[in-house]
Amino acid sequence: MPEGLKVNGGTEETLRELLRSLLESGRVSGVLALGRTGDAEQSVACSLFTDPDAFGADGTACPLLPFMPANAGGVLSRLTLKGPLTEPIAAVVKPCEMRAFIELVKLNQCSLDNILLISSTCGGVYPLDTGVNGGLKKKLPGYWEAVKQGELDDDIRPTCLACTHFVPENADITVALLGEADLDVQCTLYLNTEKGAALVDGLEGLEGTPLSGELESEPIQRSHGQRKAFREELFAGVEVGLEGLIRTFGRCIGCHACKTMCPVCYCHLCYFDSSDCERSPEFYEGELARKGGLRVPPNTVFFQLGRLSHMSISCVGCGMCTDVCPADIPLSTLFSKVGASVQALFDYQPGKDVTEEIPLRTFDEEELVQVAT
Amino acid sequence: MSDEREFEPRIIYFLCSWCGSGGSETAAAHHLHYPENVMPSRVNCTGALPAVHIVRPLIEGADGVVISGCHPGDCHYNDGNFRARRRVALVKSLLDTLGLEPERVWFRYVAHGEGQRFVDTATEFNDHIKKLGPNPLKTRRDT
Amino acid sequence: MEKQAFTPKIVGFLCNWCTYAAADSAGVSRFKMPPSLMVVRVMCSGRVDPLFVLTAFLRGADGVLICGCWPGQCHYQEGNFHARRRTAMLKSIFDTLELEMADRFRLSWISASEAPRFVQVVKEFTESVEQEGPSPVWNEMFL
Amino acid sequence: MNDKGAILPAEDGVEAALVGWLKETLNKKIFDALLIPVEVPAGDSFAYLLLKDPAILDDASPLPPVMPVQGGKAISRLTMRGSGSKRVAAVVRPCEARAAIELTKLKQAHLDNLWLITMDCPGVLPLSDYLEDPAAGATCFAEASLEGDRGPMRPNCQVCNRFSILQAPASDLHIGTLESADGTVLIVPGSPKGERVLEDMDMPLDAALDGWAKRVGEIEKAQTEQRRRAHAELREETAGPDRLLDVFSSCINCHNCQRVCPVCYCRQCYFESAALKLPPENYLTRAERKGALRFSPDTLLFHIGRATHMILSCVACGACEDACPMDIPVGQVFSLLADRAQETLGYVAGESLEDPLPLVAYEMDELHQVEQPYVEIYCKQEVQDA
Repeated sequence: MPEGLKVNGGTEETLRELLRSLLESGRVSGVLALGRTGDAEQSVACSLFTDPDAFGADGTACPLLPFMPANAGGVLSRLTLKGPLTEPIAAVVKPCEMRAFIELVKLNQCSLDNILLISSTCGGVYPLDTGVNGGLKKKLPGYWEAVKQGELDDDIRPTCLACTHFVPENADITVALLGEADLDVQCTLYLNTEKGAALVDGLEGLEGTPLSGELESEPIQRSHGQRKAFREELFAGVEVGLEGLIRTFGRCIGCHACKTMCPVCYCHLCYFDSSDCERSPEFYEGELARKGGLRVPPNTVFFQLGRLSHMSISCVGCGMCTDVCPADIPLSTLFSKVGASVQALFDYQPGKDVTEEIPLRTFDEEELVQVAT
Repeated sequence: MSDEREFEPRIIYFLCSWCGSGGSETAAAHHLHYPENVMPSRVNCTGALPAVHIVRPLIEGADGVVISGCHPGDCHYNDGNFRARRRVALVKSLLDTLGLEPERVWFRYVAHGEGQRFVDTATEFNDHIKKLGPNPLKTRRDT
Repeated sequence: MEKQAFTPKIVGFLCNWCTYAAADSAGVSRFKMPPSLMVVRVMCSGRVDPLFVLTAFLRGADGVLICGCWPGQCHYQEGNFHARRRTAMLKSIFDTLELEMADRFRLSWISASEAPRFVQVVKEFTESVEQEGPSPVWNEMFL
Repeated sequence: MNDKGAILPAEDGVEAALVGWLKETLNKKIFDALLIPVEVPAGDSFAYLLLKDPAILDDASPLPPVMPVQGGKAISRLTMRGSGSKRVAAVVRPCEARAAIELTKLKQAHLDNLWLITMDCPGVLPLSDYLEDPAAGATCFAEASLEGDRGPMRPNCQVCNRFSILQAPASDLHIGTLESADGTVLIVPGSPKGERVLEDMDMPLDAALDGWAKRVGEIEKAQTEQRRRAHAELREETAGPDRLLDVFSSCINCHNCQRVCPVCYCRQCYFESAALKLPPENYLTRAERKGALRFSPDTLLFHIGRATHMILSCVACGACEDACPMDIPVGQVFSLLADRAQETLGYVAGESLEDPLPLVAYEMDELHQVEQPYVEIYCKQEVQDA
């Protein structure tokens, strides 16, 4: 049963005030959150803030902006790849970013030490295109109106519309957003861990009434149902079979941006960029003799299938791959679909539990006997 | 003016290990002083200094970069300093095009025996950067 | 007529300790077997990276067979358990994407003493791959 | 460069004539294989296909409306480990041929058994524009290229002044399509290798190039003027730390510009290597100094650093800008940087195989402007000592 806190004041303002006083009081040395980097509305990047004023009324931080220029899980991994933090920081992340981060911790790509995770019940984010085309600011009022009702704006990423893990499971502090009709005047925080509770305990400007309500409110369950239905619909639309894959990936330009931006694809040098995938003239001549023609550079479908075999178990369905694809290939849907089936096979949910072993690292002697014939 | 006095530039001084560093050793032998905020960094040859390593300090917090190798014809590896000159020209061209103050990069030959010239270069560059002021990239949140 | 003329190309990853020995003894015992299997000897079925399987399929193999020791008999204690999980994962990927590779892919446990079983598995698998026909990947240009 | 060319009848349009001619080269075994853009099965884009079967050429498009993969990159993938025994003709655009030349000099491609065939290039559409509606894109491209209108093309194509063999003498054969009103196109040999192909095809070099060359020259002049103006404007918009950082402020560090760049060939980019992965204290200290640190913190370092690596080989094709998910004008900025940097070092990327790479070669007596003059002893020393 999570302990909660109801604070008078708008959710966004309260969160900013919380982060500001965390920094000012020195309880954390830094806050990782989205921040504006320029005048254009798509000029947003994850930033490590140390200046409390950034969270003031006209500061550059925008922790709750429904936009994901990069998966913050990957950013946190970059921050702590070389070793754990020695000073505490707070990170405001979306549920999928948190799952990616937990997954990366399990993959030994970062460390959870001294990181306090603040997440929210997520109403989805807009595609990067929306920002690029200058439509983000216009959409925000409608977005928050919809979130209050527990609904989703139709223009958010399809991946988000189909996301069923929008409630953060292991955040230290959860900010209730979805279905909070009075989020303009009230902020509901759930303090899920002792770490989270200790952090806000007695913090100036954050006096509220204790609360012991259930996070899984009716609107959240409703949204879950809607999103699940949309997910099924989206999955049904994936083109399958070899033909389907060739049709889907025909326009792939081989930039591997999906891999670069994927938070759980962490290899320094991807196998598909390595010398193993550089071919000799004899290879091309052999293939040419057989097929009459072949694609150059080759390995479009191979890359995608290989990447699936590498990371579909850990795929958190954040949708970055689709967002950055210059050829607009709906990668995320395909990866989520395959990920769901592989994860179901091992009854595994990526990013849920930091103590749970990644399925391919462990086994059970009595399982899967039907696989070998 | 008082601001200017308070500003202590961070300067990286790349020295080739044969001539530039030799110059600094000669300077030391003659007990010549140069500003303490000039941080010498020894590279085997100026020709072995990638252009990225000239740019990187400027973006990550230095106010100026100065490079000293052997005089033309004196390079221990024959042509390292000629290659370095081309790289410096490239970096300067890039910085100039982008409006990022190419004058924050200096390239001057210093021979082994030229201790005075080494000290003069460090001092002159330090004063030059003080006049230019802090590198604007240093305080930007996005670099 | 066409079906009969088709000899599938099957890539077999055989574990060095069990199945490769079984294959060896099948040969020594002069058992008859379809000429469809191209053997890749691996130290353990656990060494078979899913990418090996994908590479074989995407270079046009009609079938892929992974063979190792029976559970509990692995020379490296647990290699075959890992192989089993990986195979399950790959099959799940193939199933979800409705790729017919799912039906062209088999994992079998064959111990060193089971030469007749090895022959049996190869015969069965070859027949089932024959039913599937040639892999469409073989002639596909746009991969 | 020859001053005569061969004539190819093209009553049914340039593409059909060219495809027909290419088929003949295959049939006559002049080439063993072709590397040419072919429409993908879904019909929504094009991919380079290495083919030997003339029948596949029916779906080929020597001059597709988009450039999904830079041809130089495709050629490099094909020949990076050697040129092989097959004679291959690559049908590419002039900037792709120039990239192939650069890559050859960088030892990432081998052109010994490869013929570069280029065409007068009208430019390409931005990939995202085309993918919105491929059919409409194809029509738009056809109309625009017929009228010589570069408006809908990539920003880099709009100001391209190396669209023909006369300004980019990189290819072995060039198809002159400008001035093809009388239903013919010109095939211009650009090298002895190319001349031999025409000889083997029994195509006499009897057509004068004056009319075509004049037309190319006119367009080039206009384009150069346009380029100069665009670059001046761009410099105005981007020069200085504030404006520059504003241009790159929306960069999400996907490094896609580097991934699709034909001349950025490193397997492992420096900017993705361990050299840039620092301990958390470093980031925190930097953040504390500035109040905040953007993540990842190397946006500007990546772009300028990448420029120091490849700008002298940049062919200004604009593939980087095409692949940028945030629509940053990175291709235009790099084109500006490239023009100025290459001018400084007296080099034109992809112009010829013989010119040495500018950072490999040097002159004893050059570039004295970068040497900081040491006129007299700097007197500060005495002052300090006193």
